[in-house]
Amino acid sequence: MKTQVTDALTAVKEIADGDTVLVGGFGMAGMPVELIDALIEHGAGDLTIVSNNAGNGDTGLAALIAAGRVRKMVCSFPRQADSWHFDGMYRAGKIELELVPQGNLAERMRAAGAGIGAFYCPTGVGTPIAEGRETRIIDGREYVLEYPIHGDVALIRAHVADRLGNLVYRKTARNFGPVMATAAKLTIAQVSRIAEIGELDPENIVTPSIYVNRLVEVPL
Amino acid sequence: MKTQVTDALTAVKEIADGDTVLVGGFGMAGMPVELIDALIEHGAGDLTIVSNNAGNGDTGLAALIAAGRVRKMVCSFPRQADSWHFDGMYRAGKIELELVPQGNLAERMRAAGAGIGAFYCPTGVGTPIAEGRETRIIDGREYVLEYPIHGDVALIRAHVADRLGNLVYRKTARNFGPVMATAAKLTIAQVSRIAEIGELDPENIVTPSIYVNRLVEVPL
Amino acid sequence: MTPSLEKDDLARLVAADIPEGAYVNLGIGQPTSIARYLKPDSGVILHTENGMLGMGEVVPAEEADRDLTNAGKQPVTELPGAAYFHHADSFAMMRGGHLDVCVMGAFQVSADGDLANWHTGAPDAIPAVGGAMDLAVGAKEVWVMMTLFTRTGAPKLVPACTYPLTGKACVTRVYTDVATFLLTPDGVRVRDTHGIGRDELATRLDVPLL
Amino acid sequence: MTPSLEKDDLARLVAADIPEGAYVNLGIGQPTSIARYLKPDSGVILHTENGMLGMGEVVPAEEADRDLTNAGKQPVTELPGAAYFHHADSFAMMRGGHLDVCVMGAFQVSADGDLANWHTGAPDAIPAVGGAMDLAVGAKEVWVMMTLFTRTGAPKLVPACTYPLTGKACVTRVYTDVATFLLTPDGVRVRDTHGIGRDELATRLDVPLL
Repeated sequence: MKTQVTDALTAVKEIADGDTVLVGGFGMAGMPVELIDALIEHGAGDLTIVSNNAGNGDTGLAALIAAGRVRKMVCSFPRQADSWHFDGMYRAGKIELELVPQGNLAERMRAAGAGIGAFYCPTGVGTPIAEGRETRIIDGREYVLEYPIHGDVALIRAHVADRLGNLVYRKTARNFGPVMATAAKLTIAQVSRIAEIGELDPENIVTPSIYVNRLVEVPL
Repeated sequence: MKTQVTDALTAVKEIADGDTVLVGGFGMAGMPVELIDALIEHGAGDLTIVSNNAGNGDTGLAALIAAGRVRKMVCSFPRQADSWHFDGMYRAGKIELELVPQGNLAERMRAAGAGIGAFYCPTGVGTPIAEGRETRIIDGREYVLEYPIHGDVALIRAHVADRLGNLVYRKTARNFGPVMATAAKLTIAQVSRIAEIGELDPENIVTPSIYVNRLVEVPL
Repeated sequence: MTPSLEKDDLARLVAADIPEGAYVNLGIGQPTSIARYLKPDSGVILHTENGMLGMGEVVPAEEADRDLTNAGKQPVTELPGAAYFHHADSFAMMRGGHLDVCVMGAFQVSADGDLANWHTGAPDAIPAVGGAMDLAVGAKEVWVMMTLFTRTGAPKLVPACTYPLTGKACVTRVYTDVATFLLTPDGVRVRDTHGIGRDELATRLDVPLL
Repeated sequence: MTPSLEKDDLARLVAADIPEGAYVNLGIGQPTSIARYLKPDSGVILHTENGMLGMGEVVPAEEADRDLTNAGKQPVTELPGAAYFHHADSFAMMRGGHLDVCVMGAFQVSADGDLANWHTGAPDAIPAVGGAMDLAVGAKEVWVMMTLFTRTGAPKLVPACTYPLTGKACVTRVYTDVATFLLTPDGVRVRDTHGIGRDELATRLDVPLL
């Protein structure tokens, strides 16, 4: 259905307590800071956040965690030099952590977007990540059964959109955005600029408009 | 390892009797006709060919089939108005057919390229395609277990390559090329032009050079 | 009583029912003609499984670009705002439930929405399935467009399909030359009829009608 | 006897062993420095798991582009012939066995190639794994670069890892400040030593050496 162009606060208004929110970015590259600010202002809590990291410094995802809105983090790399808000919450027992290898995080969201029910993945075999999990030998190699990660909402940042919702990204800020856009019921993209329809070359679209429900323009 | 630029006959010279060859194209769009011609001249037979169709008219894949080199076709849509060479071989019992829904064909090759051991797919549940196959209910929905399709060789056609082997495609001729390039031990791409390194925009590369072993330039 | 629908009228009827801004896949054959009757301002975006959103019209051979075809391998055009992607991404889009509507032809549809449209079951037929099974499980709404009766008068809306299935319990609407059927959890509802009375329809079908 | 290797010498040694034209992932921390010693004409292409092939050097903060970082979130450059892709594609590339070599740091490596480099097992540590497990199962060759002994003198090449594993039987080479080890099907072969005799090495390790 048609992609809406709106402001950040309107874009996030249906996010509800307890929702699973996929948040783009690898560190700050590709993090939709203004959408997260709007989510903080909007007020939903008890959230499950799926993102590669657990916040950097005091802005974006770190600010959401600091505001006490996150019940659970699903991520690959929470511990960083500047992840003090997560670290404090975690040590205080105020936030739950599901640690997922980075590639499984990406592939499980890809599976959600692609209608795959589950998949056998070699990553983590023989490690604590696989303990108690269903495994299977296929062609002599051991795999762990992995399930999709579906989001209620995805908050991502892209570079330029056209008015239909087609997206292009910039350099390594692309990271999780294209995958998360496919895995959520509602995808909201923050972009630096909204172009006219026809301005983006159809060969170069990374996220087709079908995956984007709302666009918020935040000039750099 | 470094991508080689060579002629078509040299490019296909290691293809051996009994190999599984992934052949790009959806009908004629994206079909690597000159590479297939070289394969016919090279002479390997008893091949398993994985391709969406089973040849159109008298050129490309149809010519390979007509030459009696194909033991088995793995495809989604063999029967077409102009698939007379396949039709004849099939009715004469001279070619085996494994019919695979089009999306499973793509996803099974993607799994091969992505190191996925197997995946649960909803396509074909309750149909003859799923008969006798392992199924599983996940979250109330039934899925069929699907395994990867690995190729010994992929023959694909792209639009422009750079000398490193990065590829861009043209319109719907993109189709199976990018997926097949990831799923074979040896990927050979026929392109209309080989550009200098740096000429293609890194944001727009569809198949990164890591997936391409050999390039054959065939100007339009 | 209105006459039964010609093919073009049927295509026009389906086109009018497609919601504004919907992402739609039109199957090979008759459903392809629906594109001609979509209003330019409807914002409907056409998907073709060979890797494109924003597909335009079928064009004659002399305007053909051999790299730009629909799923039936006919030459087509590209509309502003189009996007290309490879086959795995295209079918991820289909299987993942992102298309609002797909419209396919059928040999048979059962009252509970089973679809049979890929194989007659004839022993000498060369089977070909293409993307039909992927569409059947993937699109949010699967609509069928067909004649209601075979040339010999046998109904194609049936209690249970006798032809091999394409997908189970997937069809939500059946558009035919003589009536439109909504396949609902309560049963088969007749939405409109063309050139046939509801009583005659009930007599000629083995399916209970609401 | 040559002295033990400084960090930069070790990086230079690893760089010299990377085959021409190889596709390589250099892990966070010490392995990142290997990039400085790759010859410009080697044709080695660096992968970073956050979605790029053709990554260049780490650059100082004042030259940083916030949209262009390595896996350690340091600002880097883009080389001619680079390509960007999203995370699922990047890890498909890793998991699918397409990278020729990856080089990672380690807490411990076992004689049969088990790798432990993500968690000390300390109960108060916040675990973080990133892409290490994906690299361990995916790259054709997994090389480790580390000091051979901890600060307290305990060997890090061990009969069996006591720290939680990152991957099983994946490491093929271990580059250390005092020796390079090839983990072969026949056992652990010492390729070269630096500032230590082979006898002393054999005495200080609990692992049989070839």
